[in-house]
Amino acid sequence: MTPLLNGLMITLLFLSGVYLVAVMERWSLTGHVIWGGPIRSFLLLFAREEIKTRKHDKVFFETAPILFIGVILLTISILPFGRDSVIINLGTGALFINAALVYVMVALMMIGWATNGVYAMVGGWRALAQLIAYSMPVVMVLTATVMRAESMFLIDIVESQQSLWNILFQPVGFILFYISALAITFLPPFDLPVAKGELAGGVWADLTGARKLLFRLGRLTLVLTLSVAVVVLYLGGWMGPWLPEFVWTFLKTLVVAASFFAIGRFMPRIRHDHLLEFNWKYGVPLALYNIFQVGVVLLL
Amino acid sequence: MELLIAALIIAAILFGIGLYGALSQTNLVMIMMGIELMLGAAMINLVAFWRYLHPEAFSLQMFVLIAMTVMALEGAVGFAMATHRFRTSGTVEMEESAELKG
Amino acid sequence: MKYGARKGKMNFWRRWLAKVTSRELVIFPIPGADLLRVYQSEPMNREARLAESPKEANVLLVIGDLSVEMAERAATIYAQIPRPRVLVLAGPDHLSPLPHPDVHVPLEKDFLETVLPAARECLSSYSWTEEAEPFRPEKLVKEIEAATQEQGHMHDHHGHGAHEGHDHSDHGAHEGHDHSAHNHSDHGAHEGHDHSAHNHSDHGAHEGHDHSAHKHTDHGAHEGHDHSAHKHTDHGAHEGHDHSAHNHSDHGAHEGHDHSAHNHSDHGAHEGHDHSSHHHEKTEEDHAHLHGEHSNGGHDHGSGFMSMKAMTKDLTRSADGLPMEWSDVQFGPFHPGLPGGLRLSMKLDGDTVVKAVADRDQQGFNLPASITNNPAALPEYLEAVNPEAPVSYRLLAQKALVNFSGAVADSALTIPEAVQLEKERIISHLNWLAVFATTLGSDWMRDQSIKHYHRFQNGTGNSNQLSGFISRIKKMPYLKLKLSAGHQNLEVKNHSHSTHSTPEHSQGSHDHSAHKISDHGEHQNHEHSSHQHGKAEGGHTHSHESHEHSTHHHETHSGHTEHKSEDNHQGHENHHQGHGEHINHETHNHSHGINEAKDQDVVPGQLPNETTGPVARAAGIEKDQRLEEYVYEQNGWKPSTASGNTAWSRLKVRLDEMEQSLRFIAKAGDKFEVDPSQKIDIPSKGMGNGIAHIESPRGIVTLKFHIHEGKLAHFQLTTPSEALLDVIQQVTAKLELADALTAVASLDISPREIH
Amino acid sequence: MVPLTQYILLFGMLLATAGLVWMLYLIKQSLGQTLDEPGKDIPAESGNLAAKPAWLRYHIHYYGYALLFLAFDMEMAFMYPWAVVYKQVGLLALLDMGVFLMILFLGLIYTWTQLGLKRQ
Amino acid sequence: MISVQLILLIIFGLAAIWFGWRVFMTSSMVRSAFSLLGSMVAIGILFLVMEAEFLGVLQIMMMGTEMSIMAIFMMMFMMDPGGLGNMDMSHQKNISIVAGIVVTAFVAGVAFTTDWGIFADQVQEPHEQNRLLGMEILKRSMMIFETAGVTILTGMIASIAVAISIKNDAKK
Repeated sequence: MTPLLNGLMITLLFLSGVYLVAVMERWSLTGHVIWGGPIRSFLLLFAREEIKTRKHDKVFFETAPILFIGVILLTISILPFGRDSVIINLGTGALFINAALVYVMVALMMIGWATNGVYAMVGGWRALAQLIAYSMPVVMVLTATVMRAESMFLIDIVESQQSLWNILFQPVGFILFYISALAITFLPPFDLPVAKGELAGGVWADLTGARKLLFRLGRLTLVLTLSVAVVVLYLGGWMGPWLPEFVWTFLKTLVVAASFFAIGRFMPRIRHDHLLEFNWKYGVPLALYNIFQVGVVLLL
Repeated sequence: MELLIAALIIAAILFGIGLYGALSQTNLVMIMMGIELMLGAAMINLVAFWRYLHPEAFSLQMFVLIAMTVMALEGAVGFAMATHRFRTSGTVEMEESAELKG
Repeated sequence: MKYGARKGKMNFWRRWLAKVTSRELVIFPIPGADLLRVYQSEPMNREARLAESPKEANVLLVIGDLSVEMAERAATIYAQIPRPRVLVLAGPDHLSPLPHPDVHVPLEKDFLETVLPAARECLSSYSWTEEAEPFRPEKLVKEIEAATQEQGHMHDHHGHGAHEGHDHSDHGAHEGHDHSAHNHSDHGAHEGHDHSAHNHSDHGAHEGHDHSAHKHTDHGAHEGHDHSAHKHTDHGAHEGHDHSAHNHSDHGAHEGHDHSAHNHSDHGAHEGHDHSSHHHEKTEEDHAHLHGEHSNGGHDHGSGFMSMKAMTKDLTRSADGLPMEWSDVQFGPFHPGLPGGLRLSMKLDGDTVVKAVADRDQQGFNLPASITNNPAALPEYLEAVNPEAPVSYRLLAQKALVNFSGAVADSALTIPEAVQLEKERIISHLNWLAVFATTLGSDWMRDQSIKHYHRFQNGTGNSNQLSGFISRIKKMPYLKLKLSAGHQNLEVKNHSHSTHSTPEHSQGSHDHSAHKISDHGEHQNHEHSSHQHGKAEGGHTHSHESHEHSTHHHETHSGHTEHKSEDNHQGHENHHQGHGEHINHETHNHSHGINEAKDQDVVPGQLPNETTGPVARAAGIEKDQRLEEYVYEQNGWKPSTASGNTAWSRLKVRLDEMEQSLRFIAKAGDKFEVDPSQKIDIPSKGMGNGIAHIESPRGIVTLKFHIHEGKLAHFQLTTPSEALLDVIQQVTAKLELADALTAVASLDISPREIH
Repeated sequence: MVPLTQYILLFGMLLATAGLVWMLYLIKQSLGQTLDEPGKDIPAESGNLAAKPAWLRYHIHYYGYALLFLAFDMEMAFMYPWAVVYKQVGLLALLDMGVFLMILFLGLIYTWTQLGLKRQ
Repeated sequence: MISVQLILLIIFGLAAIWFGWRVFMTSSMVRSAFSLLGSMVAIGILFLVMEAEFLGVLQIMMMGTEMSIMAIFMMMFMMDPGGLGNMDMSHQKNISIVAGIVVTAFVAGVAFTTDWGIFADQVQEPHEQNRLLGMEILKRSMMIFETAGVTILTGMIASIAVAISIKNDAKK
């Protein structure tokens, strides 16, 4: 298969994936499945006026949306959709995922500060709390997958699950990573920075027009990215009988994304002090245990 | 060769800026920023030496890791001190704390 | 669409865009989604959805008539909505300062059906017009100008911190002046100079000036920010009013005291406020003394170097000992997570609530002349003004009229009425649950409760499905843990409550304040106390007419007691008017005054006596008007209570009550036919009192009136929501912001009930 | 693909994103300018006119976690290279990292006992 | 390849320097914290340019969180964190500038004058580097690594013991 066709295929799958995720998000918010909904709401945002709040921090106000969507695109560009269909196969892919996704929260903080509104600022600092909470467990469970693959190439990590998927090989790690993935995408129940009922939109409360549109798109892409990451790291990536590799990755990704939204719909929002507390009191020890368990099993 | 020189020059300038900051700022947190810049400059030097002089000596990379650790710890302890000072004397300005003692 | 369209002419691409996007209506309902739901008969259809912030909406939907302040806030919201936007008024055809509506419909059931197509039409055809004009109501412009010049003020003070000494001296010069409204501005200015880089104090400066500017022009001036001085007077006045209405005038005065004490203990950090209090009541030597200490303060950082210690030495210490500024944040009136129209002004220490006050609009409850002349129309009137609980209020009025006319022996509930009440209880609780679920962030819970709400509203409710839903909520993961916040800070409350009963407890409230303020908190306390007297005076002078109200009330009370002779009603009556007097403790078993006297330390101890309804029952107080009703007694009805006084217990009590009501209805059967308008003939001459209590979904509503020559002479309506406003401070203090909002939402306060 | 090319590619993607965003803004210009009105530029505070800027001293209540995180974070700097060679080295690696992590875990325990793991 | 590397080195070096300069030039605290973040990220990219991939990515990642935390501490401890009234909070400017320039000149001079010996133009692939670094950690500098662990522990204990107030503990 030629690389050109590859690229085309990846792009198409990627775009349709984003659209489907948008439909799912609308479902999780309103309970309706509206196929045309995302297009309309994006166009609506596009047709609105751009409002810049008074005394806003111009630099952050302009850079934050670009940073947000940019790092997410970087992340998805290093994730393998198939054995030979990865845009950039980075030697430290497993680490790079973290490094890029840290800046999602940084961008949220920047925009929350930039708009100079109280709700937005509280949301921004909540975003940092979320970052502090989830990043430690994420890093540790990723280490465990790297231990098994003996390499930070994401392709190698997928290959290492040839015999047994990581979800079965290290279930604790999977659970931790799954929860942290929800926290990274700040979907409900972890939507602290953009809480509707508490902060009336939080960091997004004062964004209109194109910038809001960028954040919405970036968020959807982020959900897709994290779903792919879960698939690659724990659900054996493209592995599966009969169907071509793309399709397997794609289907698994959609399932994971749907599960994200389902959980968000049925759970009350978590409190950020609880989030911190649970992650540090239970998440970190569990992640340590996970590493130990994987290490022992690997030595046997 | 000019690569190494370029890296070292950059590091030197950053170090100078960091030093300026550390000396000129009256505020504990800003002083820490200066220190972090200096540490960053040092790390550039280390990586440059590793890359252009001894690519086989990974103790240099190890050294960079240690430098990073120092940076993080400096951050932690520094912030802790700032918190303490702010709680006791209501300020993180170095000068005022001096005048407090006097 | 003059004020709603974007400027420019329609070209092809714009027309297409407008046509496509007009299919997506994002509605910002005012005062809130809960009131909107009352007028809907089915969930929001799939092409319209509710906005979370005005920046996201494109339709502003105003439901019913608004008070002046509310209308101004609505105008702010309208100004913040990005164009193209549509303004829809349901009910009034014009609301200043809002512009002329693009769509206007009468306020009736299902008005949304007609609104949506109209709004869509507006958007699709008028999104861009040439005659678009900026919307600039002068009220908004004025406030913004004031704010901007405040900013200027702040700037030049950052510039050079050296001249504080001077400012103090001329502050001293100012003190010769009289202590009138002018004094506010003076105190403000002084404050502004005192901590120059201190945003609060600059705020103070602005308000002082702003207040003195606006006070005489229009009385809507002091909304949008809370200037401590006004707040005290308002509070003093209002509390005085409130409690003299309970014919305990001196008791009301005490209320005034310790409320001002509260505000001060929280403001104690910013010395500026205390100075202002001195300007009000203290004599010259106090001024001199204060002036002295301040010029010292001016000296030691007169070094030209911007001293940060000078900023922080006056700030309050938080729980972890860091001196922090408190930011004033407003939640509501139009907040998606709160009942529509409820306005919380919070003092936040970071994201922890220091103080939360819900403001009541002061205009009071005045009946139109048509009603006072014709009391028989009272039921329909009350039914109309409380769209959320129409049945309770209609029944209330009818009972009171019956009680007055004495036509029927006793005004107990009949079974059909009780069934109606229980149905309304279910509906109201479901509507509350929808708001609460929005605050919690569980979309599934919200949608389900809305679905059931509409079903029961239309009489097609399925009790099995509802109880299934309820049990699923009770089993929801993490919910209990999330909602159980607020246990840790109960003991703080006990003082501040016990001040309600006896005067000397005001000391208690002081220590309670003292540990909040920093080291020099104690010597401020004296100033507080002397200060409060002044405030209390203010409260009295403010509440003159309320005094004669109360005298009125005395005679009505006596008249009533000889008029009616049933003991339990009598006891209940006492219990509800004069709380703190001790008769009711003996006569009335269910008065929680007993529980309170027995065990001070338990949770009920901190609820004020007036609290009724689910909130009281959630604190373990078995207080329910239905216990008095024969209908409930006969099928062995017991009020469902919970312990803990947390949001979780409130949720649990309401869920239990819904199931209880389902059972009650199932037992009684709902095959009854009651005509809502049973005519009660009012004798055109002779005087007498009517009184009735109804357990409405939110708690016990009490109606008392005095009819003289067929006219309504004195009319007093006591609603549960008014009592709940005092609970807010207690359930939110020291909580994290999200928990505080959840707690307030769990109280189910209806702003339509607050007069 | 040479590593350097990969990095250039990644950076190029960032630039491309910025370019696309800029083009989006450009297209949006075709829909007309923002009409400036009083109050429109003021952050939404549920109907109240938030005249003051929100940039006040803000009390962060989770700095205990933040401090712990700063120190704890460094652990993975050593962990990733270790994980790569783990199988190769075997038991020794397990013991080394075990000791290392135990040391760090002590720090976590200490913070826990000092009530650092709660809202301050 | 060399020339490309040189260009990138200079570009991002200048970026790092500019951000580093902004740190002390702005009066908005959060801005200066995030400028420092920019400078650190630029340094990380410099690492990448110098083909130390692991270190570069690590640097970018660590600094993201660390500088954000720095931002919140700025928010807590500075008056006027928004920098609306632009006050300047520095002293002994001239001395500091002189010191900075002198040191820079000295180090640069050293860089120019020293004979750096033979110049290596090839390094291993990133994944190979990771492996070698791991070996280094586990073999030669194992003690260093453990010592780092102890140091981190000390740092944790010190910072927590200093920062968490005793009064607070007593009350709770």
